[in-house]
Amino acid sequence: MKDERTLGEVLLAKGVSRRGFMKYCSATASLLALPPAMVPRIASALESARRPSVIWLSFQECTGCTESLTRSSSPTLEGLIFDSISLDYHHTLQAASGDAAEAARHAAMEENRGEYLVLVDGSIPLGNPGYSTIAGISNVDMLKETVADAAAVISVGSCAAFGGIPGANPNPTGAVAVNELVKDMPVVNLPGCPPIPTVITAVLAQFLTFGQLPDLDHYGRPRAFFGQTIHDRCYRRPFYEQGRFAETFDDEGARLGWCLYKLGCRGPITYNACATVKWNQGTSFPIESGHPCLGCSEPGFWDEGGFYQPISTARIGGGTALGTAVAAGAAIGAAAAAMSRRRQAKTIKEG
Amino acid sequence: MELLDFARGPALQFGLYAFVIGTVWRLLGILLLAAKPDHSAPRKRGGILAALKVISSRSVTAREFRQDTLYASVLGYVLHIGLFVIVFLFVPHILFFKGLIGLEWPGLPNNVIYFVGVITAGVGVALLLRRMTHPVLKLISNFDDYFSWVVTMAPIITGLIIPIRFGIRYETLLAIHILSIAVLLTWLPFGKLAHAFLVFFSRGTTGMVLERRGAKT
Amino acid sequence: MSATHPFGAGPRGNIDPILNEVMHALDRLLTDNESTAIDLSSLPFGPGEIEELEEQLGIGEIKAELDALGKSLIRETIYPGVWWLEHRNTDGETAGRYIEITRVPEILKAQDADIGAGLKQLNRRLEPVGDAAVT
Amino acid sequence: MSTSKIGYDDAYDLQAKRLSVKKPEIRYDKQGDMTDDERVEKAMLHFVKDFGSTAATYLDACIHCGACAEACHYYKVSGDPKYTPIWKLEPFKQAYKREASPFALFYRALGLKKKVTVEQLEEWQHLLYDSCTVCGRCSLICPMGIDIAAMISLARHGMFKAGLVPHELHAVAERAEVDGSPLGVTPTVFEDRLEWMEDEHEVDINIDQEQADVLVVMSSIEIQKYPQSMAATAKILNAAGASWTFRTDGFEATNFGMLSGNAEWQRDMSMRVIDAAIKVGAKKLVLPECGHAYMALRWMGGNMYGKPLPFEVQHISEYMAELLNSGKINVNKVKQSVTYHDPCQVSRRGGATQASRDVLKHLGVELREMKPGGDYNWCCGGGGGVVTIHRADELRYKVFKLKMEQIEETGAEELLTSCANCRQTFDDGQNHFQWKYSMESLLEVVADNLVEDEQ
Repeated sequence: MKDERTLGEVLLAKGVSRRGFMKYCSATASLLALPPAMVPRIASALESARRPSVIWLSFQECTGCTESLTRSSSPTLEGLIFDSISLDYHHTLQAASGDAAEAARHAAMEENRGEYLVLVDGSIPLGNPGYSTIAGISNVDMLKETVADAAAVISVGSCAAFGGIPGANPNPTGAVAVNELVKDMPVVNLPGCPPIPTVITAVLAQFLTFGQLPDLDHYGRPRAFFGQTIHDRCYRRPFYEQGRFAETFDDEGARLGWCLYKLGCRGPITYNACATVKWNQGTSFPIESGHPCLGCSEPGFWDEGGFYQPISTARIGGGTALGTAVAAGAAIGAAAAAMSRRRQAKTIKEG
Repeated sequence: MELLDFARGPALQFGLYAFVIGTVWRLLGILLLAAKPDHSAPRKRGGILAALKVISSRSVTAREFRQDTLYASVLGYVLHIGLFVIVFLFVPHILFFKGLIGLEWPGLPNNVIYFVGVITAGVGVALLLRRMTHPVLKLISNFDDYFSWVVTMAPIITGLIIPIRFGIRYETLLAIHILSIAVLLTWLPFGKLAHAFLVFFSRGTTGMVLERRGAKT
Repeated sequence: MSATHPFGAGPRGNIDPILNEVMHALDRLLTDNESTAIDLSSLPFGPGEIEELEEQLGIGEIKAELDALGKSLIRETIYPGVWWLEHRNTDGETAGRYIEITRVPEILKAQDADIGAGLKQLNRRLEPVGDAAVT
Repeated sequence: MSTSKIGYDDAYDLQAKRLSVKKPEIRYDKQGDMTDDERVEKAMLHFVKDFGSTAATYLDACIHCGACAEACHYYKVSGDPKYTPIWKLEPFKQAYKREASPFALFYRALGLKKKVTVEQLEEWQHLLYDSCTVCGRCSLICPMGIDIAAMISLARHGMFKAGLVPHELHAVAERAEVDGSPLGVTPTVFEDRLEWMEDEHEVDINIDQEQADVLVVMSSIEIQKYPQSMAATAKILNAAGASWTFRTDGFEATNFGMLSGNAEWQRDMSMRVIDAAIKVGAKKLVLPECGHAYMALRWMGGNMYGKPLPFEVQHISEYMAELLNSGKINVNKVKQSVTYHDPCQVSRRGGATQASRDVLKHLGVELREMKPGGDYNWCCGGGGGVVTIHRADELRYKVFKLKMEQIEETGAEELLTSCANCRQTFDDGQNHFQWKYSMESLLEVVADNLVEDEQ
């Protein structure tokens, strides 16, 4: 089961030319957001790289992340990368099922002890472990067992990274993110609903190429992809500065491609690479398609109020609370005045 | 995001409540004090119209005083107009108000707002320096004056930093900006910034008292 | 774009900055013999902007097509030394776009590994004819 | 109430160019024998009494912009920031914040506003009395529209109760309360002097008529120092054919109760006149050339009476303007250039600015307005009781210089006003500086130029 060949050997065996390999390396550099000048270094690193074993665990999720990842038609460059890892367990994709599947997982763990990567999509219910089980094993148990000898964990998608929809208010299953359970090893968060497939492959490529995990921000997200906001890289940004906004989805501004801030765009507070990497083989991204960013790669994005509420809208209570405030102010003010008047009356009486 | 959530949630909410409670409290605490009727025979009509007259007329310094107060009034005008522009004509702010009161009005391009913001901040500094050096202002100034200055300038400065970033995350800066507004709202009714609403009452009172005498207002 | 808006026309995005960068890169190529490559996939483009950039750079004297892991188009622009590279995958989808400012793009040059492989292949082909083959 | 230590009989120097007390070196800045704590307590109690909604609105609104300094002649001539008008109210404001403001409870509980001290009050005596003529220029410059002058008058109430009034002012006020006149004009003295004027100027003067449409009152300053004013008044009223009278039971228009800060005395003094007017069934009360009398009776009289006065109140300049405008009297043209000094309480604070202008128009003079003039006129520096306070002289002369320059700039031949208190301040200043201008009375100029045969 364990493949000892280097990536160079695998590609050569497939009859890929050196030019093809260079083209692959350029794509990898681009994927890792590294400058093209890095291509020779990547080439030499990849030649001797060995295929890491990957175990993919799916918990409370919708399979959207896997869909996103497999949406790219094979064989593409991303697909090639999947050729270059050994995806030893993925209960949606693998042919094996039942005991055989679980056996494959145990075998992969055994053979690659301390070196394999665990990819997780979906959140883990703590409210009642029985809410989500695979082969009779609760999610939390399977996670703990699987990560025990892993090199690192990659949380794919907002559910695994931050709790996502299952963790949204009122969180009936007590869903938590992976990094709330896995504390003693590196956890890379690749949030997004779904995450950009290229970002998943890029992290794998990084691990494959340099044997290390990327530089992470305070939410455990790779800085190379989550270092800047959508707003910062948005081609509609100049319209924001000019004060030209679409007011509705079908007005003149919307047709002219003006800024979607007023329609609730979360671009300014959402860190992701959608505006540059884009989706569907670089075709487009939500804003380019005329819809504001929902901020799906930010923690708790489901609980941030209406998607179409501008971000500068205050998240505060309604009119009754303010009415109470007015009444309270009136009561205190009237009491203060009454007290002063009593002091005056006393003075006048005393002369 | 946690700080931002706190800022635009509980912090801002507290600020708004404090603002509303404080404003009503202060106004009623003043207006419900004993009022003495004026039995003198009026020369002209007083009342609300007289109040409105002085509320608007006192916005302009009388010609006779203009030269002596030129520097301070120009700075004062620029500060107030600047504050008005950045508070009410910046699109994200308008959307904030829309969320609050449901009304919306056209804004200005952000670059204009940034420019006005810088001018306003500069004028704020000039006014502070004047307060710290002018013998009259030095004498009559107290904690309220300086604290109110800080509280007023903080949202302008924090707002201006947002597009610059200085390597700080957007939502952190936004959160700090909103927190500074929460502080401003909380303080406003309790200190001299209350002149934002008291000005109508003090000018109006003078209008009603002096206009009915036919005296100069 | 609406021409009546008081604050000027819409955004031209990255086109002018990229053309500027290309100009400086060309200057470095001439004076320091330093090559530059710009990865267009790392830059935010609005709809139609890449096409406009391509149009601005124009079509020059050389056009080449590479067929390895899908097709790649390599084309000199109207500015000699400025190359437009487009990698496609086997499905013909665009996988990457680059502007290279160099004398000849590296990928056009025959690679030692491939030359070696070709040599071996040629050698094998000539083997039955005699011993004249180079080793 | 406390008693003055100066005897009445020989205290006043009637020969001096202004209302003056002899031997001013004897100084008493405190009245009565209260302890310091008692003084503070009294001051506080009586400050509190005045903190109604109007005062509160004003005292709460100050933004410390300092603009009022630029309107104040004391600051202008000295450059001393302590003369900033709003600073003169500092202890009053402090008391307000602590005792009656909406947040008073917090200020007291947390000690955010200190108690006013007796030292503060003593220090502020100079600012509230010696260096404020209540002229109200500062009230016009204030961007918040705070009527600072009105607040000064209120602050004086507490100062009086605390026995912290400049001595001369206290003395004249006390005498006015006890004798009915600050200058010892008893009914007998008044009658004597009226009779003297009747002879001297050959004019019929009505005294103590039982019934009259118009009650005319005078100020002691006129009775004692400018008695010709009484004759001039009589001449005009006679020419107008009015039913009028002077009353010995209500002749004193000045109100030193108001100036010194004693609200009860202010009421007593106003009520003497009001009662007299009611007694004779007057339809009109004509006030003399006196600024603060106009404030006391025209604008505060009804409030002292507790309801609207049953008669009209006019300043003599208003009355003259009315007579001239309606043709009831006529005057000969005077071919002179004149500048007119507006008494603060009549013009700026009283709203009768136009009346004197009308009179001057009928006189046909070339009016050269001062700059600033009219409602923005600089005060003579003697109002608000300041002219009585000796230790304030030096400062007052500085202020007077400002006035002199302003008048000289007009290049007018004659200088007129319609306030005896301004007049005595000018006379004193003229004497001090050996100045070329003499202040003349608008009333007397009208009387001198009456077209007599009209009747």
